[in-house]
Amino acid sequence: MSRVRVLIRPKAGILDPQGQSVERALPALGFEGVSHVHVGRLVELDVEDTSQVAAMCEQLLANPLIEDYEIQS
Amino acid sequence: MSRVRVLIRPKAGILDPQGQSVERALPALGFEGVSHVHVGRLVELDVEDTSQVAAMCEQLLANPLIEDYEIQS
Amino acid sequence: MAKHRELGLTDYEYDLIVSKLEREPNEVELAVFSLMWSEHCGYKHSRPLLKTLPTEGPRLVLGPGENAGAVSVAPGLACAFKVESHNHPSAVEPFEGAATGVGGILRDIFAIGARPIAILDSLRFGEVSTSARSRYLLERAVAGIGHYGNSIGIATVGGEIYFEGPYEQNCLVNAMALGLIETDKLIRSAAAGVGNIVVLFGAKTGRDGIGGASVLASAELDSSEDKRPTVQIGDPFTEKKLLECSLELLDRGLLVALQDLGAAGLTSSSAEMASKGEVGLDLDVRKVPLREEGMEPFEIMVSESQERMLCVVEPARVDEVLAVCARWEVDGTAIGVVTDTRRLRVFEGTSLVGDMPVTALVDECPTYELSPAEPATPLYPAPPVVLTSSDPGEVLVALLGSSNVASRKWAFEQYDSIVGSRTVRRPESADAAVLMLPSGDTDPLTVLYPDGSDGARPAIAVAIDGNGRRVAADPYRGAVEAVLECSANLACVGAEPLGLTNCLNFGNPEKPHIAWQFTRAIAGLGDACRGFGIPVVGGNVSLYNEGGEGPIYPTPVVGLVGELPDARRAGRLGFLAEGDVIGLVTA
Amino acid sequence: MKFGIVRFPGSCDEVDALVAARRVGEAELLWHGDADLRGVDAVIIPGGFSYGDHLRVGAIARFAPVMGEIERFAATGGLVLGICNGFQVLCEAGLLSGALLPNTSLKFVCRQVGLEVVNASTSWTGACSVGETLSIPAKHTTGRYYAPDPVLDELEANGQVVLRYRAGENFNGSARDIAAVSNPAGNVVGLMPHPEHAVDLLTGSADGLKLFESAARVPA
Ligand SMILES: Nc1ncnc2c1ncn2[C@@H]1O[C@H](COP(=O)(O)OP(=O)(O)O)[C@@H](O)[C@H]1O
Repeated sequence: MSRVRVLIRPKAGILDPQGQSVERALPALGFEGVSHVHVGRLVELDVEDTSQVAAMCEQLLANPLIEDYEIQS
Repeated sequence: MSRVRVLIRPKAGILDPQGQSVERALPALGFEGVSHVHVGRLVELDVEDTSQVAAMCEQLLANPLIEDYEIQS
Repeated sequence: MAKHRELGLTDYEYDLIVSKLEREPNEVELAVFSLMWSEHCGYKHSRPLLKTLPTEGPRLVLGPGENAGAVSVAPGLACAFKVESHNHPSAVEPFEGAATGVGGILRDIFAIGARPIAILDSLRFGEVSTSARSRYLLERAVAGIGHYGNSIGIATVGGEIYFEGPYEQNCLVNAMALGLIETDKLIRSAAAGVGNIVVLFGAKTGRDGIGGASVLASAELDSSEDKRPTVQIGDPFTEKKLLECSLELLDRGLLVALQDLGAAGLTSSSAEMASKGEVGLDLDVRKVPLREEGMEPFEIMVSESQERMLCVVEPARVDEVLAVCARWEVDGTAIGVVTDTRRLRVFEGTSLVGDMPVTALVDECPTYELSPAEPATPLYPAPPVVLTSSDPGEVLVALLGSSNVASRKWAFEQYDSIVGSRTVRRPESADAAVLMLPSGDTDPLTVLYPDGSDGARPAIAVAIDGNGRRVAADPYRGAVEAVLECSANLACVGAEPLGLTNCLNFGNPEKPHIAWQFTRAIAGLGDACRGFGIPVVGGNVSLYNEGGEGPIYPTPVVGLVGELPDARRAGRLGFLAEGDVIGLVTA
Repeated sequence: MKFGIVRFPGSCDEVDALVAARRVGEAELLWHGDADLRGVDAVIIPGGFSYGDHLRVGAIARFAPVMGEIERFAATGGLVLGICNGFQVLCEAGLLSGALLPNTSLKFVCRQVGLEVVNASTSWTGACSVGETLSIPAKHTTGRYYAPDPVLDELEANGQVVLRYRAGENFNGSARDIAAVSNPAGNVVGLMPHPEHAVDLLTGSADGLKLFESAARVPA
């Protein structure tokens, strides 16, 4: 079993309203100098066969039309 | 500017229906041998001062009652 | 292939553009023309037929031609409503496609100044019991509609769903919205007042939904992946702010004209505002706030980024307008000016990058005669026979369990049907939704009836209906039946119809048998409306709905708004109390 | 009794709460950006999707300027009711214990639910009686009440569990069927169901009015 992490984020150019909201909120809390905020999803899983993870991302974990993903294992 | 990633996941022991739903869906797509699936959030941001990120997590990005976070920079 | 063909323009149309411009169009102009002369904006194959629909009625306030139509529902109060399709985007990305469909129809309602109060949806998918793809489309489309309507705080009070084979490749997602407005506050979309300022407000502009026009950038497309057009993503949070901001701007009397940006974005909104006002507009694409760097002028003109509005403001009021935008955390930017040129001129900074006569864009889009021919053989395979048992008990259970009869609770429970505190009949409690009208004693659009008030509570009722299978069997009668069924739904709660909207979902009208379906259905729709004395206040046409296996069932969807004198007497489904008498009424 | 109802960007049920409150007293809207409660006697944080529920429900709204005033107001015994998103905001702000997690179904659900009154001595339930059932609609995606077990024990021991879902009505999976909790003093209450949508029989039920009547009874 290997522990794998999948990081999923909105594709470049795709509207990311959550990222915008966080970027707006941070200065109000006194955190300056923050930019390019994006909010995505994190999926953690134990897999027997890590070679399958990319296919899982394409089919289920991410929506390839609007999201990019990155696999950390 | 440094690019920082914050990985936020449900605290151990708290029911994670999103993780469960992914775990149930995978075998139906032909992916066997997957367990301990958890779904959380990914926040990516460019910051001038990386020492501030922990405070941002505590105050805004994560809710320590229900979530753990990890900073990757 | 020539670029104009890739953009969907015929050689004939291209030559017509050249003759109208008296030169070859440049990239920006070609993009603008291709959108304005598309079926979606130009109604090339439907305009002459739509003209046959009756649009007059004693309660009509606003007929077809504006962003939404409206009927009078109480002294000084109008109900605006319209239905629109988002079929193709939903087939590509069902969640975002359905969500942005709701967002778009809501903008149509508040673009005329009305506060949206309700949403309905009409959905068609392939057979869910056998098709995983249809199940996926259903789940995601319903989730998308719920997400948008729930998040923006507008009640989704009704709708309908059918599952039939012909929709397998081409699902239908139609959304209807209703709003209320004091009649004297209606705002038009006609730009007016030479020298007045054009202000764009709402979300930033990205490369969303650039679709066909991306061929204009095809050189770069191969080299740099991020120039690719992107799927439209809806953001109900931004739209909620946009809605409140628009209504506040109108309430303060700050606007001369207002228009939403729908399909074809800045292009169609600016051209239509100019056309209606018989004026010209100069726009500077450099001033448009962008989400992405390096967008070309034509990309800015055709972008379908959601949650944006365009308004015309007197120069002295611009600062006030921008202040209201700022208060609602909405970007507002002056991007242009009203001129007397009757031309749409696009600038990039100081250089002129597009210059087109407004009449050519809007009024002179060619229309085409259809060549209808009744097919000699059935177009659709007979639906599969699934019940073979002769045991009535078994048949009943099988029927109740079939996808087209089963309860819709799974779907409508995902919709907030009560926000607004006016929903007297929720889904499944009656054949039509019943919504109380404001009492007028406080904020005129707020419902507040003091406890124990005995007075009648005037209300409106709304329903949406369509049955593609029956229209496929007989387009004329099927369309008539859609109006009948919808009226019957209103009658069941005690309401009388006041006005009708429709969405005409059909296949490729250039095929004679589709043209026949389309022509016959519109004739049926018109006759039924005339028979009832109901005006058609607006609608939408969605053509070319075809999958690999052929056209969808011809699916005119009808939305009716009616009035009932007292919500306390609204009919309901189900037997309420023991001892009540059950009657059967027949003709 | 004057109620103030906070309007955040993305609030949806604030006008409904305003209209409901006007049935028992005066009411006006408060703007999220103003650190000013305009002298109201009770504050309602309404339902909706403040800041689009972005990042995490209630996470961004809790930092609005008006929230600082509400924290001070609550600390001095001022009446505060958080409905749905308002409940989420109050938990995020630490005015109430616990957090709201996604429904176990992961779906938005809009449904009339039966609620049992557990504590009828808070500022917002004084007009109810213990054991009584209130029929009130609930509608949310993120309404599963969670707190660690020791915290739940403490809430129960202190009478801070105010309302529970009746058997079979807990569709979101809340711990111990909890639908509403209060702070120890009982002046701050949060609940997921929407009492402001249950103030008129014609729209389904008038049971929610009791919460507003309860507040109106509290001497100013
Ligand atoms: N099926 C129809 N029946 C009646 N009117 C229609 C129909 N389809 C479109 N219309 C009217 O034509 C006008 C232009 O439609 P459309 O381009 O969909 O509006 P919008 O500019 O808001 O997208 C609208 O006023 C609409 O009501």
